[in-house]
Amino acid sequence: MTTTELLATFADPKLIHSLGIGDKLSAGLITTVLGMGITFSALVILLFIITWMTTLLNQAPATVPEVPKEEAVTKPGINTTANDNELVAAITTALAMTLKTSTSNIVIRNINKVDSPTPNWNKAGIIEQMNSRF
Amino acid sequence: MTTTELLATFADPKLIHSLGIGDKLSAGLITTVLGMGITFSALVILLFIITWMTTLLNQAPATVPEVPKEEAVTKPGINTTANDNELVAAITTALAMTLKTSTSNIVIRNINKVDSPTPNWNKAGIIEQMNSRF
Amino acid sequence: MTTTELLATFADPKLIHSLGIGDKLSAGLITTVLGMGITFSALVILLFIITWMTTLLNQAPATVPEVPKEEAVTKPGINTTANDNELVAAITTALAMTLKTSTSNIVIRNINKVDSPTPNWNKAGIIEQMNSRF
Amino acid sequence: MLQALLDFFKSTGFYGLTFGSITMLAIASLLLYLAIVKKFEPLLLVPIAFGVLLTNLPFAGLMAEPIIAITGDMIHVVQPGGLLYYLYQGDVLGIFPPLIFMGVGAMTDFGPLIANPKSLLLGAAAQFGIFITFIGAIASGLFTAQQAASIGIIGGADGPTAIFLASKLAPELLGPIAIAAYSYMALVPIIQPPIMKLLTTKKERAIRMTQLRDVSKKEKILFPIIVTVIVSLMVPPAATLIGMLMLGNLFRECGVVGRLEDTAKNGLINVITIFLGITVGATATAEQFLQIETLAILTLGVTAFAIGTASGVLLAKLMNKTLNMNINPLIGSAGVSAVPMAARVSQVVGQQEDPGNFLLMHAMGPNVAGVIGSAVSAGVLLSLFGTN
Amino acid sequence: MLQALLDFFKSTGFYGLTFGSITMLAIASLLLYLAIVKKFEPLLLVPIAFGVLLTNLPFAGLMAEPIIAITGDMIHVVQPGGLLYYLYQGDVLGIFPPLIFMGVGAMTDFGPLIANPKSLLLGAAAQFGIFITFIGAIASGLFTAQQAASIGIIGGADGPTAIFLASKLAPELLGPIAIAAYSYMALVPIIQPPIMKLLTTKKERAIRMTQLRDVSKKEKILFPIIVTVIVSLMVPPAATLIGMLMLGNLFRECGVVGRLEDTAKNGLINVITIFLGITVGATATAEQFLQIETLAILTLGVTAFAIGTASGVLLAKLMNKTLNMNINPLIGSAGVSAVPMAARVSQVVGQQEDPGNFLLMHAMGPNVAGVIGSAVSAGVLLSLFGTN
Amino acid sequence: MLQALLDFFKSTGFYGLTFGSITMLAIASLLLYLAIVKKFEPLLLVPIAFGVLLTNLPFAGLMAEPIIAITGDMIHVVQPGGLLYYLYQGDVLGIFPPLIFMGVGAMTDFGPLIANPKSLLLGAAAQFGIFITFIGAIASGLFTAQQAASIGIIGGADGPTAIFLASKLAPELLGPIAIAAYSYMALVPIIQPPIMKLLTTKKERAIRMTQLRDVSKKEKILFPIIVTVIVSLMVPPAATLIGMLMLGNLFRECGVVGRLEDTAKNGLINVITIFLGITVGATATAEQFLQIETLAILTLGVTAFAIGTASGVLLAKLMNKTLNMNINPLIGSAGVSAVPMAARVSQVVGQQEDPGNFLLMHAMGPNVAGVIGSAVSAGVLLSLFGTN
Ligand code: NA
Ligand code: NA
Ligand code: NA
Repeated sequence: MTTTELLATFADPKLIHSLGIGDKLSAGLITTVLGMGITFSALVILLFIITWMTTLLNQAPATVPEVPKEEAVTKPGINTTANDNELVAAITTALAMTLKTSTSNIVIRNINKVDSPTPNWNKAGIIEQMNSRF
Repeated sequence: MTTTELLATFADPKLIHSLGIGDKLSAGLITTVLGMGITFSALVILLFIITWMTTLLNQAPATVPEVPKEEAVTKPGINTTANDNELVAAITTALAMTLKTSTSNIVIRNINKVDSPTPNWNKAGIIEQMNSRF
Repeated sequence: MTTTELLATFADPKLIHSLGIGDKLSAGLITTVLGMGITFSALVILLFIITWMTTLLNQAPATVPEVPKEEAVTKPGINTTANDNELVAAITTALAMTLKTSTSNIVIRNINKVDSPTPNWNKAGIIEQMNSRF
Repeated sequence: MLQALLDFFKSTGFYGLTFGSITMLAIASLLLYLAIVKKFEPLLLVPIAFGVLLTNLPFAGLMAEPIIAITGDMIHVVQPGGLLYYLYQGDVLGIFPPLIFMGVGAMTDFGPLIANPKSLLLGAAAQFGIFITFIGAIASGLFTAQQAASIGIIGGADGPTAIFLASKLAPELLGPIAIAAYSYMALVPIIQPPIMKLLTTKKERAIRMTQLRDVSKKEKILFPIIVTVIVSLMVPPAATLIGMLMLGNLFRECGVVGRLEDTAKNGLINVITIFLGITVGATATAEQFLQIETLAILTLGVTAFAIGTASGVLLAKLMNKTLNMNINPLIGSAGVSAVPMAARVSQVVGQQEDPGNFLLMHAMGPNVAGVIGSAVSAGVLLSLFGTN
Repeated sequence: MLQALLDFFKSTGFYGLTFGSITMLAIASLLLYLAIVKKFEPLLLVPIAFGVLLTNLPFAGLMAEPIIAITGDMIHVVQPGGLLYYLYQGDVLGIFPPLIFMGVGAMTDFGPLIANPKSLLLGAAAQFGIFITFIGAIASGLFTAQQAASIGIIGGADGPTAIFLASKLAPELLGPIAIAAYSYMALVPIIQPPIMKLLTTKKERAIRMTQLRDVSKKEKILFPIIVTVIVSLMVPPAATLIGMLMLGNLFRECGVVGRLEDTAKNGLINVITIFLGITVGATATAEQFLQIETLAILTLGVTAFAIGTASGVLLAKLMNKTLNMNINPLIGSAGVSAVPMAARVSQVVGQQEDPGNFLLMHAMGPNVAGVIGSAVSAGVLLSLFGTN
Repeated sequence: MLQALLDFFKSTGFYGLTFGSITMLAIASLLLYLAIVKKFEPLLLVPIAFGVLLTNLPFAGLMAEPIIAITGDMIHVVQPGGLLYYLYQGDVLGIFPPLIFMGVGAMTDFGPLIANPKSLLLGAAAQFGIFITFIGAIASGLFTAQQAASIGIIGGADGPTAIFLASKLAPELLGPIAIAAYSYMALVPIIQPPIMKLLTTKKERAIRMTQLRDVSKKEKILFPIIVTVIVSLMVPPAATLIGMLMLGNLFRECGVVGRLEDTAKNGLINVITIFLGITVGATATAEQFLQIETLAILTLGVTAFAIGTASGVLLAKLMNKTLNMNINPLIGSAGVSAVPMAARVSQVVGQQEDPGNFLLMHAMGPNVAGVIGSAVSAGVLLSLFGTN
C-alpha cells in the first residue's frame, strides 16, 4: 500500500477500521509530520515576511512613514477646505442662533484649530453623522 | 412591432439580441421617458402633498398643534397620576432607605416637577426599565 | 365517545365541526380544568420548592452563604496572585513610562487595594479586555 | 407610448387599491396615532402599524413568497421572496418570541416574587381568563380548538407568548391576535380599574402589606434554574419560552456575564422587536383582517383580560379569608402580567384609597408570576392542540 | 511521504494562483489603500476590499455553494457551503440593502427637504444620469436591458439602491457595480466641481438663498408616512427600499421608540454593513471581474455621475429663469444623493465664490431628495425589467 | 377525565426522565457552578451549561428537527423545528466560529508578536499537543481519523477553532469537545505551572527579556493583510478562520472604521456567543454524552494541553541553546493560546522566581501566535480529513 493509498483509507471513516493498528499509527505519524511541518513552515514563512516588512518600514524612520500621513491629510485639498469651511459655517450658525441674527450678517474670517486626538471626521457631531451615512 | 411588443422583447435577456441597434435605442428612449416621467411625477406629487400638508399644519400655529400635545399629556389621566405617584413612591423609598426608617412612616404630600427635555417615561431609571419591558 | 376520543376529535381542525355544541363545550370544559389544573399545580409546586429553597438558604445566614463567596475569591489562589501581580506590573509600567526609565529599575513591594463595587476582573482596562476574550 | 403608460398605470398601486386596503391603511394610521401620540406600547405598535401599512400597499409584494425550482439535488431560487417574507420566518418558525423572552428575562427582577412566593398563586389564577375565553371562542362556533386557544392566550397579556402560540396553532390569525394583545396591554390602565373597584371593598383596597424582605444573590441565581427545570418537566412545550426567559434572567443575576446580559436586553431584543413587529403587522392584510372573526377576536380578547383581572382579585380575597392572610386584593389583578403596567395600576388604584400605601413592589410579584403562568398555560394548550 | 508532500503542495493556494487572481489581490490592496490611507468611504470599502481579497485566494472556498441531497421529504446537507456563501444570501435575497436603508433613514434629517419641498424637483432631475447611462450601456451592445439598468443605477449615487437593483436584475455584475458605485461616491468631490463650474456663471454661484424655516415635529412625523404611501402606490417595486428608509426615519422622528432608532442606526446597520461589504466584494472573482464589461461599467458609471450632476445644475438654472426663483444652481448637483458628500461639495464650491455663503443646509434638501429619487427610478427599472 | 390526566402525565417530562438525563442535569448544574461561583470562562460556560440543561429536559424538543414536505417545487414546513435546532445551524454550517474570530481579532493586539516575530516559532511548537493527541486517539481504537483530529484540536486551546473543526469533521462529538476545550482553557492556571516548573531550571525561569520595541501603526495595519494572504495560500482551509480573525484585527488597527470594530467586538460577538454557547451545550444529550468516548475525550484533551505546554517550553529552551537567544522559556507555554490566561500564567510563574520580572507582554507574542498556529493546524487537518 503506498502512502497515498494508506492516507486515503485512513481518511475514510468507513474504511479506517480495515487498517491494522500498525498502519493506523503510521498514518497518524505521517499526519503529525505533515501537520507540524506545515504549521511550522507557515509560521516560519510568516516570521521571515514580517521581519522583512518591519525592516523595510523601519529603514528610514524619519522620512518614509511621514509622507503618506501628510498626503492623507493634504491631498484631497478640497475636502480639508470643506471641513474647515463647514466648521466655520457651524460656528457661525451657532453664534447667529445665540445672537438671534441672520447667519448672513456674520462672517468669521479664520479659525485656529486646536489639534485633538480624535479623528478629523469625528470633530463636529453633524459632520460625524454625515460621514457615517452611506 | 408595437411598443408593448418591443418592450417585452427588450426586457427578455434571451431575446434582446434579436433586436437591431435602432430598436434597442428606441426601447432605451422609451425607458428613459417612462423612467424620468414617473420619477418626476412621483416627486412632483410628493411636492404638492407635502406643501399642502405643511400649509394645513402651519395654518393655525398657535392653537392646532398644541392641542394633541396637551391631549397626550392629560388624557390618559390615570397614567399621569400613576407616574406622579410612582415618583412619590420612588422618592419616599429612597428617603426611607437613607433615613433607615420604614417607608410607611413617611408621606410626601406633593412634588413640584421641574420640566426636563427627556421624555416623561425616561425620568426615573426604574420607570424607564419598566416601560421598556414588553 | 370516551373523553380521549372526544379530545382527539376536538383537537383535529378537520373533525371539530362534526361535534355538536354540547360536545364542544364539554371538551372546552375539560380543557379548562386540565389547563387551570396544570397551571395551578405547576405554580404550586414552584411555590413549595422556592419556599423550601429560601428556607434552606436562609437557615444559617451568617455561615453558609459566606463560605462559597470566600472560596470563589481565595481558592484559585494562583489567579488572585496573578491579578495582584498584574496590577503591580501595570502600575510599574505606568510609573516607568512617566519617569522615562526602564520597568526593571522599579520594584513595587506591595499595594493596598481599595475595595470597589465593580467585579474584580473589571478593574484594569487591559485585564478586563483580556478576560472578555475567548 | 400611450399603451406603455397604460400598462404602467395598471402596475401602480392606485390601480390595485380596494376598499379593504384603504380601510387597512386607515387602521395603520390609527395604530400609529395611538402609538406615537397616545404612547400606547410604542415599541411594538410603531413597527406593527408600519407593517400593516406596508402589507396593504397593492403590488408592493413585501410578503411575497419566493419561487423556487427543485432539479435533482439543487434548490434554485427563481425569484426571491419579499423582505418581510424572510423576516417573517423568525415568527412562523418560533424563533423570535423566545429570544424576546430572553431579553425580558434579562430585564426582569424576580426578587419580589422570591420574597413572596405566594404571588405565584395569583399569577396562576389570572390565567383563568385564557380558558374561559377559550370556551367562549368555541361556543361562538367560528373557530377551531387551535384558533380558540390562540385567542384565549390574549388573556395572558404577554405579547411574545401570544405570538408564539398563535404562530404554532393558528398562524392565519396572527395579525389580529397580536394587535389585540398589544392594544389591550396598552389599555390595561383603562380596562382594569373598574373591575378592581367593583370586586373589592373600600377597606380591602386600603390594606397595607408588610414590607418585602431582601432577597439574596444566591436565591436570585437559583430561581431561574429551578423554574426552568420544574416548569419544563411539568409542561415540556413551555420549555422554550420559560427556558429562554430564565436564561436571560440568569445572565442578569449571575453577575459574571454582563456582556451577554447587556446584549440580550438591548441590541438583540431591539433588532428582534423591529423584525417581529413589522412582520406581525404584515400578516394583517385586508383579506385576513377584515373578517367577522377579527371582531370576535377583539371582543373575546377584552373579555379575557377582564376575567383574568377578576380572577386574580377574587383569589386574593379568598386567600385572605381562608388562609387568614393580609393581602391587598388589588395586587391580584397584576397577575395577568402586562408587566409592569398591571402592577402600576394596582399601585395607583390603591393610592386612590390611601395615598401612603405603596403596593408597587407587592404587585410586581403576581405580575412576573403571571408571565410564568401564561407560559405554562400556553404549554398546556400546545400539548393539547399542537401537532407535536 | 514525498508523494504526500506533493499532494499537499497541489492543495495549497500557491498552486492555484493565476495571473487573474494575483491581479485581483493587487486590486484588493489598492482598494484597502484608498479606504484606509485616502479615507474613501472606508466603512464600506474596507469590508469590500477584504471580500475581494478573500474570494481570490485559490481553494479557500469562502463562497463555495453547499452540496445537498434530497431524499423523499428530507433535505440533507452533504457539505456545508463557505461562510461568505451564507452571508451572501442576504444580498441575493434582497434582505440587506433595505435594512441598511432603515438605518440610513434613522440617521437622516429630512427637515431641509420639508422646509423647501421644491428640492424634490432637483432630486428628480439628477436621476437623468441613470437613464442616459442606461441608453449608453444598451448602445455599447455588451449588455442586456437588465444589466444596463443595473449599470445606470450607479448614477443614483446610492450604494444600497445599486446593490438592491443589481442583485435582482444582474447579480453577475454585482461586484463591479458595487465597487464602482462606492468608489465614485467617494470621488464626488473630484468629479463634481469642474462640471458645476462649467455650467454656472460667477454670478449664479454667488446667489444667496433665504434661510430655511423651522420644521415642526409633526411635519417630520407625517413626512415618512406620506412618502411611503405615495411612492409605494406610484411605484410598488420601490416600496421595500422607500418603506424601510421611511420606517427608520419614523423611528427617529416619532420620539417614542429611541431604543429602536438607536439599534437601526448603530448595531444593526453595522453588522449588515460588514456582511454586505465582504460578500459584495467576494463576488469580484478574477473570472467575473477581469472582463471588458468591467471597464465599460467603470466608464459608464462615471458618465452617469457627471450627467446626474449636470442635470441637477441645469434644472436649478431653468427654475430660476422660468419660475423666477432664487435658487443657487450649485445645490442642484447635490441631487445625485451621495449624502452628505454632494451637499458638502455644493457648500465648498459656493464658498469659493463667496466665503460668506452657506449652502450646506440648502443643499441637503436636494441631497436627501436624491435618495428618494433614485429609489423611485430603481422601482421603475424593476417593474420594467424584473421578473416580478 | 382520569384518562385525560393520565395521558397528560405521560406527556410530562417526569415520565421521560431517565438515569442519563438526570445525570446530564447534574452535569449542567456542575458546569453552572464552575462558571458562576468559580468564574471559569463564564461567558461561554453559562450558555453551554444552560444548553446542556435544556436539551436534557425530556420532550421539550428544543433541538427537534423540522418536518417538511416537498411537493413539486414547493417546500412546505409541516412542523417547525425547535428553537435551538435553528440556532444550531450557525454551528453546523460553520458560520458562528469565524464570526467569533472576527470579534476576537478586533480585540487582539498583535503588537507584541510583530515586535518579536520569533514568538511565531513558539506558537507553532505548542501545536504539537494536537498531533500527539491525534495519534493517541487513533491508538485508542475508539475513533475515526476525523474524530481523532477533532479531539486533538482541543490541544489548540482555542474554542472557536475546536468548534469549527469538530462541526465539520465530527459533529457527533461537538458537545464533549467544546465542553472539554472550554473547561481546560479555564483550568490553564492549574494545568500548566507544574509542567513549566518541571521542565525549567530556577535560572532559566529568572531570565529577564529585553523590552519590546514600539510597533508602528503601519506595521499593525499591514500585519493582518499579510497573515491572511500567506496563511490562506499555504493552507486554504484555514482561510475562513484566519481571514475573519484578521479582518477583525484590520477593523481595529486601520483606525477609520471604528463603528465596525465596535460592532465586531461587542454586539455581534455577544449575540453569537449566546447562540453558539447554548447550541453547543444542546448537543450534549445523555445518549451522546454519557459514553466511554467522552471519558476518552476528556483524558486526551488534558494530555493535549500538557504536551502543548511542554513543547512550547522545550522549544524556547532549544532556541536559547542553539540560537544563543535570551528567551525566558516560561513564555513558551503561552503558545497553546488560551488567550490571555496562558500568558498570565507565564507572568505569574516567572514572578514566583523573581517578583520584578514582567513577562506578560513577552508572553502575549507566543500567545497570539498560538491562535494563528492552531488555526493553521486545523486547516491541515481539514484538508487531510475533510470532505472538501
Ligand atoms: Na400572563
Ligand atoms: Na440618488
Ligand atoms: Na492555539
